[in-house]
Amino acid sequence: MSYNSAILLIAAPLLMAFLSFILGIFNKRIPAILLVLTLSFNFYFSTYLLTLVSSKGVLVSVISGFEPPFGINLVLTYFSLLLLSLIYLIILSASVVFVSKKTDENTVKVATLLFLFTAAASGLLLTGDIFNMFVFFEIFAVANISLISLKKNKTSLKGSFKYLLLSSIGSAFLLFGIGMIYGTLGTLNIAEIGLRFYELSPLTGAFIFIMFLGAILSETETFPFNFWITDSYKGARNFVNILLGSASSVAALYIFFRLFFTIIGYPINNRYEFLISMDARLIIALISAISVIVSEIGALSSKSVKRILAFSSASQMGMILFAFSISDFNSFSAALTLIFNLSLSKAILFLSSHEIMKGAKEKNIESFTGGLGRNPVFSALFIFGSLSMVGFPLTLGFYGKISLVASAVSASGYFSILVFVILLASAAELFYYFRLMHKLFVSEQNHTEKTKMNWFYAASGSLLLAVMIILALMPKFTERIVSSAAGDMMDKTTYIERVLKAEDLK
Amino acid sequence: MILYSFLFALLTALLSLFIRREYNYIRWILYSAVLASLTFLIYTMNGLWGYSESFKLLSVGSVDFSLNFKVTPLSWLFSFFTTGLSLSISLFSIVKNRHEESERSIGFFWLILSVCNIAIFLSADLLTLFIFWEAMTFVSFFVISPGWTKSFKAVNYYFILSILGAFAMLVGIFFLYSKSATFNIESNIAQLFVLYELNSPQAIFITLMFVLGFFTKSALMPFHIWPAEAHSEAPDDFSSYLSGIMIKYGLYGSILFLVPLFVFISKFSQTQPMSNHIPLFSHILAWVGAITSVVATFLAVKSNDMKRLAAWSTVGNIGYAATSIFILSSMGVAGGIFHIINHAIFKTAIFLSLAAVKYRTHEREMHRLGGLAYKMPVTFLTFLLGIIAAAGIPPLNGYASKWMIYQSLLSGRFPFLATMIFLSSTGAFMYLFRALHSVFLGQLPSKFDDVKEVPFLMQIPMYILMLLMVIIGIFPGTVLLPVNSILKSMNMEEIKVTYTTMYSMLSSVDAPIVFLVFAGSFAFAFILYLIGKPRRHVELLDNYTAGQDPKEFGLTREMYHFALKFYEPFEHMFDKYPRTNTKEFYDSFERKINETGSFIKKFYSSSPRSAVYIFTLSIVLIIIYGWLVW
Amino acid sequence: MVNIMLRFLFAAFTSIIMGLLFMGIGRKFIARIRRHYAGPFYQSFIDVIKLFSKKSISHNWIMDFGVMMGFAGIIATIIFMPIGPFNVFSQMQGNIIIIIYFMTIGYLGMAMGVAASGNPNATIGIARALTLMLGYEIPFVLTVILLVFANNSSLLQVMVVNQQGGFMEWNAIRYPFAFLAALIALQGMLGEQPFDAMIAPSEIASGPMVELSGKFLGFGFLQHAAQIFLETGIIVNMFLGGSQNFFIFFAKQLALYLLTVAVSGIFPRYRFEDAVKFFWMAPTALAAIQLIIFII
Amino acid sequence: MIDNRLIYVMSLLLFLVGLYGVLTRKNILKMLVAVSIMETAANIFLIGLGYISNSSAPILSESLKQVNLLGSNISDPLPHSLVLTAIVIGVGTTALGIAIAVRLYSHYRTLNINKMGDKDEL
Repeated sequence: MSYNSAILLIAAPLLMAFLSFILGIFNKRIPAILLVLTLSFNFYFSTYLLTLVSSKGVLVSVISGFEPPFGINLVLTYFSLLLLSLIYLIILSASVVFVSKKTDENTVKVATLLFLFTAAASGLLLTGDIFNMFVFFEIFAVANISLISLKKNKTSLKGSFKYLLLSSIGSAFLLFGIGMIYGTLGTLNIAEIGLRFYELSPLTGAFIFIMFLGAILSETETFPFNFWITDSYKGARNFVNILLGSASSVAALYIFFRLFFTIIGYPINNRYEFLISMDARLIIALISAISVIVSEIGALSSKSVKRILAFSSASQMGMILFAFSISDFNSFSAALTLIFNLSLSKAILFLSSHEIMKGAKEKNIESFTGGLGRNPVFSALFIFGSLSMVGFPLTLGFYGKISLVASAVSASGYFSILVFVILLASAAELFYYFRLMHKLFVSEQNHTEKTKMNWFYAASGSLLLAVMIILALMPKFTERIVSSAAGDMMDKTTYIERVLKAEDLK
Repeated sequence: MILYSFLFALLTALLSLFIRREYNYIRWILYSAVLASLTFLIYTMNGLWGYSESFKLLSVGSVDFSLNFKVTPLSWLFSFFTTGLSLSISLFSIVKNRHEESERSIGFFWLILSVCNIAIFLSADLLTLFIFWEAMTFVSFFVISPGWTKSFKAVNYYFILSILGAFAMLVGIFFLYSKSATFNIESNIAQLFVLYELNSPQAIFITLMFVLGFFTKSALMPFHIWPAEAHSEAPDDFSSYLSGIMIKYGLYGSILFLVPLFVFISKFSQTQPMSNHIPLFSHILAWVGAITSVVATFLAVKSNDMKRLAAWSTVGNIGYAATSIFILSSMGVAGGIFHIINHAIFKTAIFLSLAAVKYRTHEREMHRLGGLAYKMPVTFLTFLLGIIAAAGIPPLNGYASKWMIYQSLLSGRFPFLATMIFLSSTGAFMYLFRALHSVFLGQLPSKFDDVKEVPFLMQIPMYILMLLMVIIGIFPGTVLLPVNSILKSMNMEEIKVTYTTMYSMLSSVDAPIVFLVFAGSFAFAFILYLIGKPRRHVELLDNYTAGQDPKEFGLTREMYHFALKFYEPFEHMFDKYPRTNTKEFYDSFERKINETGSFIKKFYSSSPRSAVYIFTLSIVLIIIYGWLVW
Repeated sequence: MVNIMLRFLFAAFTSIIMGLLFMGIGRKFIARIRRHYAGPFYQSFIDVIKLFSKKSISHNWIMDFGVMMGFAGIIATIIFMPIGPFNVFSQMQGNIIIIIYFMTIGYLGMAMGVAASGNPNATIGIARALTLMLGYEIPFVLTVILLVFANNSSLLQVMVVNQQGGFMEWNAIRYPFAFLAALIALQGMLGEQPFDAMIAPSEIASGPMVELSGKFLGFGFLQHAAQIFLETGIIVNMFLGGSQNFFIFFAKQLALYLLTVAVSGIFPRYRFEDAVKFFWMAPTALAAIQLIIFII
Repeated sequence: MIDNRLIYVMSLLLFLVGLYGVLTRKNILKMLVAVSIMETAANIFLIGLGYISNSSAPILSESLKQVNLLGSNISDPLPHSLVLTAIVIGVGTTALGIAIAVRLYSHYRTLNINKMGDKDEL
């Protein structure tokens, strides 16, 4: 298979979405199996493309013969494929969790939604066209909202309705921004927009910047725009939590990068600068720092475990956005490490906390009591996940946080002050994670039965844990991945060149 | 070699998790064996100054993570003594933890902690130091609070303060790193010195970050509240580790990083303000140490919980050591290091004897105890020698280091510091005697009539510690000669000392003579005692009661034990003055955060409309900002 | 070795004998002030011998041990103090810091012994004594620090040498405020009125002494005698120029002791927390003022 | 003749109308309508971009094939197709919103959004 069949990554899940609807009539297990198979294929194929890209550089897959900048094309960069593989891995583990559930009348629909989710995520990360990105963005939001509302209780419905409102307004903003770009530059190709963005007046640039901010910040769970998170996370089903907390966040971060850096920013002196009439980096850094603080404080006083994890997810996203706002090679490396840490460990946390709290009436901190005795495997998973999350030395989170501090301090200016604030706030994070872990160690007087082991959960959790440990303990491997991806992020020029002269490179 | 031994210890810890609960003692014997081999390994490294090991980890962005270990006189002395002491504590724990419920996690994490402990002392650069510092903080959480609700509340102060301090230190490290592009300690000190000359405020900020990191860990003002909480609620045998060993990391860091820096400044700086021939900054830190010791002393006098009292005493002693270190003279630094080692020994002894008391009686409130000396003589003797050393009474090890501290304070002309140290030292005698009386002397409550001495295996570490206190008291040179090589490696003037005699500018002390004088006087008194008419033994309750029969008004032994509110009139002396309660301050801070948190939480779960409101508002704000900038 | 032992015994016996003698004279003196009769000046010797030959009770071995340790501590301290021209050891001639710390052994031993007797009156007395100690140590230490600075040595012998040549060279004249502070501290150290709340006979039945009988009380007597000798000796060495002649030295000590006795004869008893407050106010201020004057 | 700028202003006004609706309406369905209005505003904005005064529709006819494309006066066809897509997506979103609204109604027995901000299980 050549890289030109990259469209398969989008097409296969879409096709399967239809197929599973039909086949689901005969047997409800079939869609589930198809789901796992498709995701395995997608994961394999994306890693194959990743190796291809790492040797050949950025590749462009032209669709239906329209050369860029015309038509729709898929751009395969190291960065996007890396994140895509990560997303596939997460969806795979989430769907393993999903498969383990008993089948009911909803199974087929949910499988379809998961296919849709996969297709939308692939499209978002691969497309080289901004309007196409908008389309996938909407499909992605629709898939998310439907997944959240699956549980049909008050909280999930309220959460999904909030999400719907915010993302609809956001998409209107995005549409305005895209329209602005098209009206002024006359193109929709990301590479070409990126090439010619400086032609716009700084004021127009600032307008587009604000439109994009409004569009994306609710997806990246950043504070003033993220009021959907607690209800959504709390109300949603477990595998949806994994998808929301890990896969959606990664996708949102990718969009954030493309919109703000590939399109608006310009790498000057090894650092992205924004040629618009306001200090964009300051705004992003400020918003993300505020987001970190607010979510940490919110998490600190929460009792419900899912809510705590939701807030923590928001604060981690804030930290990654802060790393983005520093916008040099070091900070991108830090951001990538943090992204890996966030997605893998958050998935593990959701998964294992669900198992630990199984059978408890109130799903709050108290239901963690005595977890280690009841459910040693998942408690151990939870402990590993949260240690990585809070940055226990020599885990991914530790590397991420430390290198974030290093890059922020060397960037000096307001970043070094903000990073201090962020560090102080993340002490709160440590506190509530340790509070949860402490509950696991509490031994109960009445020895409760050991919870029945769910092997699907265990398999999916240990898969994620294995990836995390490999990343943390294989320095060469991780170093190569992170530095090539960060290098790819810094290298806007190559991206533009490769896309716009795609035919020369065939 | 160092790294492999660490991995070996970690592996043992991991494997020991699979030992069944009935065979707890096997696990602890295993740990003791590992600690013994680690102690031996460190012992063999004596003299291999400069031996280093490096292990490369990930490099993210511009930061190369790697573990670097190096053996220096300073690191050797600290790691050897701490590991040896943890070995003796682990001997104690073999029996103590046989029937402990949450013992599995305690042991597992404790062994990891011991590895972190050695690694902190052996680390050759700031990043390695930070890595193990952080690991130590995280892991110690689970040992202080192994699933106990009460100790969880206590550990919070420790944990949050330590984490904030560690983060401050992290910021300091990376500020320096962004200037010097290396984590090496010496070059960073040099870099910071240069920064002092060029950009003084920034340099002071960086130093302050390090100071925060070290002081939170060593519980100096205003972070002095955590030991009383954490040390008293931790598992009893672990309290001795916490108080004897772990609280010293901050002072170790100060000796490693701050002292050379300040010495540099006092020698070469043209721009920094000086007072008493030392940099003003350092002088202030010395004052912080002295104030800490006084405050801790007064708080110790007030406490009725024996472990809490011992914890406050720890804070007080840390205060002396800090004062002594920060006056920067050779004598002061040597005295500080000496006192740290001595304190590790006698405080371990004190906490172990308290753990033994609690092991037999399950009581911690001092007024419920009493008279245990008649039942547990070895424990009593350990405690007695411990408090003699702690109060700095000759001829045990405590007085030797205190003598050095006074000499350095007096020869450096710090009269008021010396007075404060003296005040807290006398106060130390006061509250330590109270503990001695309330726990071991006076009337024995009838419920403890069947109490026995602890098992022999638990006595072994007590014997070892008593022996150590006496030997170091008689031959202070056993510690002071290695301390001298530390001074040499830090390019400081060596102090004049032999195995038996300590010299200062003001006077000299021959420790064996001090011991012999004491022994001689005692012999003299004993002869007099023999000359007198032989005494008659009388039951303890057969006592002077102003002529009344105790049985008549229902006097019990518990009632005849004067222990509660021992120094109450003294406490009331300060009633008139407004009191600042640090703990209350931290608690109110926590309440504020929780209130804010509830507010945020409420907002998050309110109706969808408010979400849209805030969304719109924020966009408008950003637009307004853009407008203003434009 | 034998030489040192002989010196040791000499110092010990001198202190006991002179201390008992001072006690006897003090009793006479106070009787004159209060216009009543007292026994002969050697009454204390008789008391001690009588006590040692009487039968006594003890509650446990810690009591025996503690009482002996209390006496041994004071004796050991005296070994380090220059007695006139006489020093037991040639190189450690009155290291003041060692002396201060050695004195604590005596307190600890006595406190431990009487606490082991199990009588709350004794323990209350000890608690008072220790609290009071926190009071008078502060002014005393300040004066010690002053003299250490002034002589650039912490040896009493050096201080004595620096005061030779007429009484105008005495530290008492040079540093009058500090001398005053030291005198007040001495009053507290000796436990004389107004600072005798710890032995308050009518209130807590003589405090620490309540359970002592026979030779234990004898040890208490001896300890007090040695303590009088020791503490007056320290002040004499520090402020009154010591002496090269034993008799002048003893005379100075006696004069100091009679001064404290005279003061105690005319003052009522302080509550001990008030005493602590007083110690932290007046004498501390005096000593601090002297120290600041010296530094400036 | 219509000025393009007029269209832009119109669309902006429409957008603000939609926003006002979202912020002030209590009924969920009305809020959804307001959201739809906002999306419509964006669509109109897009359409306006492709509009050139007095141009003809971009339909490929015989006459158009001959002339130079640059010189001809046809409006830009691309925004039209974009808007078509956007409308389809908007319909999907609205449908989903209405579905959720129905579910919410079955829970709360009301469509008033102010009565949904219950502070359960904080």
